Amino acid sequence: MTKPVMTASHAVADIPDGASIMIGGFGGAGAPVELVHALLDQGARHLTVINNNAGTGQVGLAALIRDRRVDKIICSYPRTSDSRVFTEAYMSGKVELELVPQGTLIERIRAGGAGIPGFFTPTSVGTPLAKGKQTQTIDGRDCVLETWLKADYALVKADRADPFGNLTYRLSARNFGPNMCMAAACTIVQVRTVVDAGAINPEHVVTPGVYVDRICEIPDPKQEEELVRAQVVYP
Amino acid sequence: MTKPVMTASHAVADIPDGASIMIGGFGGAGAPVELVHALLDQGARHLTVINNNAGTGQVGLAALIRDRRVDKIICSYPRTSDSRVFTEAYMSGKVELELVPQGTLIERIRAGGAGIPGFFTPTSVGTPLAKGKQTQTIDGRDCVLETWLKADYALVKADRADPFGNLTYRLSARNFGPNMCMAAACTIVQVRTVVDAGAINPEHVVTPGVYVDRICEIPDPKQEEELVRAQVVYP
Amino acid sequence: MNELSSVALSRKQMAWRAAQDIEDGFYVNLGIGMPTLCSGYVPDGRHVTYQSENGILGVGPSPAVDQEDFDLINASKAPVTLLPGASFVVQADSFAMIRGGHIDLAILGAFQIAPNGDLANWSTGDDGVPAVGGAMDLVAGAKAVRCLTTHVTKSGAPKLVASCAYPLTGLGVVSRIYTDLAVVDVSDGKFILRELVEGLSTDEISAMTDAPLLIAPDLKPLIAPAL
Amino acid sequence: MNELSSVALSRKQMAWRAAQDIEDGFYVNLGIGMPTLCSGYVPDGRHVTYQSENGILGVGPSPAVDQEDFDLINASKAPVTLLPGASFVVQADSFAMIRGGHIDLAILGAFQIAPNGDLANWSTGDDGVPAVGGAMDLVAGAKAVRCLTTHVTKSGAPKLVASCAYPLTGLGVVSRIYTDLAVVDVSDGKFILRELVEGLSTDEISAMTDAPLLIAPDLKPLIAPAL
Repeated sequence: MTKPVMTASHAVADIPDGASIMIGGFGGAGAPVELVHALLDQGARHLTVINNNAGTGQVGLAALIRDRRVDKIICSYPRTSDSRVFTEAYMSGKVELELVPQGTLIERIRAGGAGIPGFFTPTSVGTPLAKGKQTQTIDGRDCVLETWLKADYALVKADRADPFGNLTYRLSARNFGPNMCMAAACTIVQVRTVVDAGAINPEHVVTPGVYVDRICEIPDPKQEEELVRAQVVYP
Repeated sequence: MTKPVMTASHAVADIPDGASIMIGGFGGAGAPVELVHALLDQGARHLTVINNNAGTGQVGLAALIRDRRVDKIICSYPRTSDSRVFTEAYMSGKVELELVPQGTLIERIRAGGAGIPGFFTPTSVGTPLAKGKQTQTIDGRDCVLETWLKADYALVKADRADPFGNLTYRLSARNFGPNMCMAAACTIVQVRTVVDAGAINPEHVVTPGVYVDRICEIPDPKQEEELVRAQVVYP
Repeated sequence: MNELSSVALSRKQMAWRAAQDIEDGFYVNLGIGMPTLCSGYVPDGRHVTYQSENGILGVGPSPAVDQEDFDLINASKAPVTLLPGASFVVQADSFAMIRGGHIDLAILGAFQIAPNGDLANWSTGDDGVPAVGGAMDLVAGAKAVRCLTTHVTKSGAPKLVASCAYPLTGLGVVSRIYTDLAVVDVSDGKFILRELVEGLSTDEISAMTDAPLLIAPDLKPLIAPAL
Repeated sequence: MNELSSVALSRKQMAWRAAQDIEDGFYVNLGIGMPTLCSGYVPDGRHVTYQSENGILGVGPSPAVDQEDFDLINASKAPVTLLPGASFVVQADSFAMIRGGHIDLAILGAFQIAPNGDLANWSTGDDGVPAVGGAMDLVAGAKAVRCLTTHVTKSGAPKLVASCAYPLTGLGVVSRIYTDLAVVDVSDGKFILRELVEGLSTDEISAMTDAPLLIAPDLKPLIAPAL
């Protein structure tokens, strides 16, 4: 089945207030800047965002937080080279934080995509992040129960898409995108280029098209890290 | 780190009696015929084998069962076009069977490789295969607890390896191999060809070399399905 | 049963009927056996993507015999081809696709189906070798499960029963049944007869069904082309 | 503390010392900060593969500034290069590598370490923004965890303590500690002093350690080259 190719503003148009949104990327690698800016322009509020971090500088996710559009963030590392926007919002009680170990975060996302409602992990046992969680010893390992994480939408940056939504990623920009594509009810992907059917070797596909709902072709995408270093403020 | 390249008989030489062994493949695709035959020649007994099936014809895993080398099989589908060897051994009480739904089987193998001691799945709830298993309702889904599956050895057929053990697979012969490589203490891989360092694009690697311990180069590997159709008997 | 043979659908016709309900854009898993025939009868213009649980998305038709490659097989271990846009995934990812709710429809065979949607299709509980494969994963994970089966066994025993006597594959999973005689919906704990082959009365089909069979107000004839 | 500054190892020397214990063939994850320096000091002839938890196996040195590509970064979000044999994996697979016990060694920073191997290195329990990243996964999953840290804080408070007061990262995970003054093994619930910088007495290092410090019978001098 071919997937619709549309503009970023069109792709995010139906995201409602209160939506949960997974946003791909680790640092600037894989951050879907154009999609997040389209969401910023679109106006949805009271969002729950799942990302490894909590925004840097004044662009992308940081701009979304700055403009009080995010009620809650689920992430592992909300401190970056310039995470003042999140820090201010958090310290003033404007945004809720659910802190999750990075491996548990991605395993929960993977579980959401793979239909695993819960899993036991030794990660965080005996730490404050295990507080209140069910524990069990399995095969001699003390574990905590973690549950799956799903979202209404995923915003993901890939490199190439074919008309069926099959994706490849560039270098370490692969990171969270492929797992997030599987865990969201509606996955919106920005790609550098939409290639012809057959142009992606079936053995090289990283995200099969079944996980992709909407494609935005953005031929010269911004690299978030470069925007941050240039101190760009959006909008 | 480069991985040792050796003959099949050398690679399986230290597999002891009583070892647990994951064997890759689904049907003939991905069945590591040469490695299994080397194991047959080697003589280890009282093995526990994890495979999707339970052998076909008189080659590979079927030959191992025929020669009473396998005490127990963990699999999802022990019936094939010609699974008489297993049927006879099972009906006469010579081999124990742990029947596991295919998705639960591979998720348990994946959990073994990924360090997840247990997970909850809706698969098999309310069926005889859930008997005696811990149950829990998570997020409205009734689930059974399944535990990780690891093995002492994995025997896997891939297509290409580089000197660092990075692997690619051919077509649907990919199936169980990549997950099994991660779940075994010692992973032995037969490949059609060992290519130069750098010959496999880092974005195309399916199994990273960290999961591979020994490599056997078998330039013209047998396809198990073709052996079965030709009614080959090994040895 | 002889008098019924003239009206019963053939295997191909049964597959044809099930295929008419496969929607455009669906990702579909076809069970081993008769369900695999469905892919040949999807109406023109509908784009359907077939998944095979051994790790292929985008399975195409069988190859010519001289083109067979046993490294490219489906879940029935038969050689297949790839359609444009196909991809391979590792086994855990293939079942993530199934168990994660990404497959719109699974069409499976059946031994017994109950009005509460319970399905038994992996074991007749005898003393032979049990085998389950991906059946329990498919019924737990696919968005919809429909069954394709003869209405009664070879010996005439109903397959639509008040309660499954055979070991279950899944609880409350089946939503529609295509048999050689009828199309039956499974909804709110009831069997509802939607379509019936011509020449067979509702009393006759009820007699071959071992559970109450409600008759849809708009009961339609079950008609398939000659195939 | 001034009289100690002349004997304490520099950050580079500390990293050098830790690097001497990285074995040939190891797969290693280096924590953010000082641990990343270790890769520059592994003895010639040892082949070590570095993993970065954002999904790279086979991380190489930093690129020239004009070769920086922010799609190719490490866990510290600094641009890196690839070594031959490198590969990329999706995030869940990267942590499967860590949590599944496939990483031989993680070298991490520390706020506090206790003789039972407990480590606190993600939060000082203050009212700021908490951040954990992959630290809890690394200590739970790596085959060995060693810490690289100054022996005391900037204000002189011991980091090797009887019991961690800061929120824990993991329980019973640390096996060896490299400080600017000593190498300390953590074994059987005890700190064991293995190496000590010259000019410092065992009484002096014990005074800077807030838990009993056993002296190894074969205590050696901690010597690093000028770097």
